[in-house]
Amino acid sequence: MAAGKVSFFERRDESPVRMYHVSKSYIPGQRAIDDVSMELAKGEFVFLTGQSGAGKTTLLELLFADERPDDGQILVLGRNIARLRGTGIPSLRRRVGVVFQDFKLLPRRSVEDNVRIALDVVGTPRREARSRVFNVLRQVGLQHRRQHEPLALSGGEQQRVAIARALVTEPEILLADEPTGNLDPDLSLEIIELMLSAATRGTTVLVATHDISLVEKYRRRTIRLDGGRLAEDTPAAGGIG
Amino acid sequence: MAAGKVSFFERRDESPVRMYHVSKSYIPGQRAIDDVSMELAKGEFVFLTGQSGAGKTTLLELLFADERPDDGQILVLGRNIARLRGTGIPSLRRRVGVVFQDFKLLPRRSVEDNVRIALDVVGTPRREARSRVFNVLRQVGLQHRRQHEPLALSGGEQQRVAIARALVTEPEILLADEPTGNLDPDLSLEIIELMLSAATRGTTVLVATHDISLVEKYRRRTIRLDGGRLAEDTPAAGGIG
Amino acid sequence: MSRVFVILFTLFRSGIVGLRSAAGTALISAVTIGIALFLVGAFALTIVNMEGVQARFSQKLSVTAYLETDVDDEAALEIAERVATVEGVEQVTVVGRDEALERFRGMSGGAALLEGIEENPLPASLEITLVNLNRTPQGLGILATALDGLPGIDEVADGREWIDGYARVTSLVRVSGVAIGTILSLATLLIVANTIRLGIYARENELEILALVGASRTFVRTPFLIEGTLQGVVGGIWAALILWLAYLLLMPQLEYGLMFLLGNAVPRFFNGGEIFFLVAAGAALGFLGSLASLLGWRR
Amino acid sequence: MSRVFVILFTLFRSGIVGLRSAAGTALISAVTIGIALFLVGAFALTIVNMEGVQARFSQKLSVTAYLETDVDDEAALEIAERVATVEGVEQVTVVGRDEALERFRGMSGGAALLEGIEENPLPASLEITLVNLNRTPQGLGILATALDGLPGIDEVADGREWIDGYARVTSLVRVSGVAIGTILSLATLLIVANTIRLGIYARENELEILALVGASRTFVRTPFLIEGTLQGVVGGIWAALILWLAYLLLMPQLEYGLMFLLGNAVPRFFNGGEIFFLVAAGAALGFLGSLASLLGWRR
Ligand SMILES: Nc1ncnc2c1ncn2[C@@H]1O[C@H](COP(=O)(O)OP(=O)(O)OP(=O)(O)O)[C@@H](O)[C@H]1O
Ligand SMILES: Nc1ncnc2c1ncn2[C@@H]1O[C@H](COP(=O)(O)OP(=O)(O)OP(=O)(O)O)[C@@H](O)[C@H]1O
Ligand SMILES: [Mg+2]
Ligand SMILES: [Mg+2]
Repeated sequence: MAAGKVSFFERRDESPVRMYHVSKSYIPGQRAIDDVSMELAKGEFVFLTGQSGAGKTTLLELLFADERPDDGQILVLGRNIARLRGTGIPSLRRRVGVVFQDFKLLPRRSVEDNVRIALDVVGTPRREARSRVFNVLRQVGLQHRRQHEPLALSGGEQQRVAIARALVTEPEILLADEPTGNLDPDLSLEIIELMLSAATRGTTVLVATHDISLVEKYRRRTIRLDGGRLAEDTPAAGGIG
Repeated sequence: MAAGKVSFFERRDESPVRMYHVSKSYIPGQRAIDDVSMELAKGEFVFLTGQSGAGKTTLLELLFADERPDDGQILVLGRNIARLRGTGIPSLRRRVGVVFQDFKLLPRRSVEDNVRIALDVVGTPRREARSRVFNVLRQVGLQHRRQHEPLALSGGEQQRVAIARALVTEPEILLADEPTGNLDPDLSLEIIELMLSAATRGTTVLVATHDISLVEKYRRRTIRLDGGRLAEDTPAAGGIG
Repeated sequence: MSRVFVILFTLFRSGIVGLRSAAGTALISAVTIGIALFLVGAFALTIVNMEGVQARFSQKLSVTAYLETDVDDEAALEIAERVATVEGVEQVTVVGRDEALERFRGMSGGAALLEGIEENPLPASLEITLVNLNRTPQGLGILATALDGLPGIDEVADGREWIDGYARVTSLVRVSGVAIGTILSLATLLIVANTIRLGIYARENELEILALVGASRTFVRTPFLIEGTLQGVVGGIWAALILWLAYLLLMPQLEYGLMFLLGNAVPRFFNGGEIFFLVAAGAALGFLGSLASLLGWRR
Repeated sequence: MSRVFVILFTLFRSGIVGLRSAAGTALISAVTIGIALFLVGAFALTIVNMEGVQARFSQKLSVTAYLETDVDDEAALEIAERVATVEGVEQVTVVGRDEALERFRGMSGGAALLEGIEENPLPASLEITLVNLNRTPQGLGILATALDGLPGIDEVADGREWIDGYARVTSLVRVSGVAIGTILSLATLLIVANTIRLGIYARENELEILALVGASRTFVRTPFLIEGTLQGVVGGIWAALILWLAYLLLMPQLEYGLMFLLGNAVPRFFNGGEIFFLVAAGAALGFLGSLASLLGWRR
């Protein structure tokens, strides 16, 4: 198709992520997401918290069209998620970086290949891809392991590969699901700094986490879910960002 | 075989876990575990800390014979790991509960089946198994989800299934690899309490974690690895256990 | 004791649960086994029916010994009795001089030839069939030599060409039957083993997880063996059914040609025992296939 | 433009990398495709060689028309020329009266019969072969009727029995050839599709992960299609090789019987074009098999 040539008209001042009265249940009568409305501004960095099973992962899945809402409207980068058809979903996903809670790495490909795959799907030329992959692997501290397969890595190393894959395309939106669950405190800070710097370059970042020490340290805008409902939306303590 | 009838002679006062000058490298020249010696007493609760890639998972894998040491002696429940052959490995593993960092749940079986599998391999009668599975699922707060498959669970819920499976056999040794990596602080505490109570019933517990708030809160014996070497072995602040 | 029973029960249950949970894979394996067995079965059915053709073919095989013209029917009978004692001879039929004349009259141009003749110029002859074992060119050659020496016998028409043809066709059928059968069985075994192994690849991490939670090799493998065997049984039943359908559908088309080849023998389908054997072969294939796949598995 | 090129390159590379990384699965698929194609190929080879048998069989097919006894050889030639104009007739050979006598003398008992006779009592005859199209019982019946009306013709031996047998065998070979060919091809297609689908099951999560990082359907599927096609090609080459080996090994065993059936025709292996076709069939099977498997895949 003419993907890349045709693009959706977007007003510059519109928020890249908008949800209005969104609900989603996997099991009839049990809402994993219950009437949630929110907007994220361009370049904003937001924490998403809540107990285990509160609906954090589900919320992120709705945003990159892995699940469809039962009710309400979701607009991501100007597109209505519920109405995406055919090539709409892949082309949206190419503009959104995701760190999955369970990493989702290709088991029989090298670390390098796993990261490059995100560039391959957008058709980045080989040489450029190579250097970008190398850079991002250095940022997460894994350049020396780039030839290994994921199964030869420690849990935290795998998680960093997943983070590298999400960052390498410099996406417009970054969704990270417990990206520091397998990292020690020092590394966790480094990774958050990396995401913050992406935000200052204009990426909208939403990080689901249960690590309160991080949330408390950075005092960014924090959205808390409880049983699928939006329980709290604490604005950033400092300026925007 | 006559498994169950024949058992290894164990002196009552011997530590269930003993390592002497153990080394292990995956890649020649790069030691994932480097000359580590330690002993864990019966009923002791120990934290294992260290940066990402420090060797925590490798150490645990050595203890339940998933990896073999290159050097040194490992004695678990009186058996020399390096010399285990044939049915030796399974019969040792049936006495050791493990919470894997990546959960390792059977994808197409229900939560209940996943937990019961640990009882099935030791041949626990059906009725007894049923009630024990139900109890342990209630302890980790998942009794209402027992009919679901792991893929229908949130990350934290999956982790708790893995914990339930490790606890249900009331093993002599419990090895837990980042068991709270996907849990919120409240739940993390509940899980640690569960493991502590197992320790008071005589189970030797070794918990690999990078969550310093937990380590600091409980002040139990803490072994810290750094680049595969045993960097620190801080005894418990209170009494034994 | 009860522990063993519990484990056995659990293993069988796991086999069934495994089948259900990996329904797609299991179904595909069963269908593939079915197809492979269908091919073997179709071949076996052909062979079973070919036996009729062979039997008919070899019944026709006989040696004709023409007696001297002055031997009358009674003397012919005596000679026949002597011939019947020769080793390898199954039956001797005397064709008397009158019968010979009758037959000759039936031949085209024969009647015209006989017009000017008063006396019967034709000799009596003996039609000699051989016991099964001796229906070979060698056997016939030996018989011909033995007969040539007997008094009263003028000429032996041992139909070597015909015999040679028979021997050749028989050997062709036998050799290609064995060859095709072997190749087909091997191919089936390989396909089934491959299919089951692919099914196991798809579930390799299940095997690994079971091993990690302390399951013995037997505990890990038995459900897969049970599963494979069940798949084989289902495949066998499948094969028998399709074969039967194909038999019903194709027979009317083939009957015309087959009746010629089989003579009076009616084409037949497998009997109960043979169907059972087909299904049992499926079970065995499934079992051996999974066993082979599991032995190849590294843990 | 360059972007498209980059993506194409990446896709092909992924196909190869996929093959390498899932080597076990890929190898098994290739072997299975090879076995299936081997069976089809062996069948095709049999059919190709059967054509020789059929050709020989039908060459023997002829009608004999006996002329009246008073027709001399010249007159016979005239009649023959008239017969040659009848529709469906391929060739007419005149067997003169002297030749008939000669042949008769060769028959056993014939010489004795002729002893008392001065004049040749045998008629001339015509041996008539038919064009391929008319070599059926119907065609022969029509010819016989047409000949019966001609002056000078005494009797027509149309050998209906022989013709009927020929027609039956031909129809048997044709029907069972089509049936076995269809069944075998279908079975092969199914086995290959199943095998590839099992291979994909084993890597289903890879497909899912690719989709999650924004790969289009084409991007996800093309490597699998390439992989399947390559597996098919490898399978085809395999099949051709084993077939050739089997041909070399079995021919000495079968030659004895085959020479009888094939007459002078020498058994032959596939030629270059046919081998290419086999490999191409493998490629097509691999491609279609993966396509079918991917269409069945839910994402
Ligand atoms: N595919 C599914 N089918 C059924 N229920 C599901 C499915 N996916 C998630 N759920 C349920 O929906 C609820 C929300 O799940 P979600 O994964 O969004 O939680 P979470 O906030 O990410 O939790 P955690 O911190 O443990 O990862 C949970 O109760 C979960 O069990
Ligand atoms: N199978 C393997 N092959 C090669 N290297 C390996 C393998 N498994 C682990 N390693 C390496 O050994 C080192 C120790 O790994 P280990 O998994 O024990 O770390 P860890 O302390 O558990 O880290 P984390 O907190 O990130 O899980 C790491 O550098 C890792 O990359
Ligand atoms: Mg989650
Ligand atoms: Mg680890």
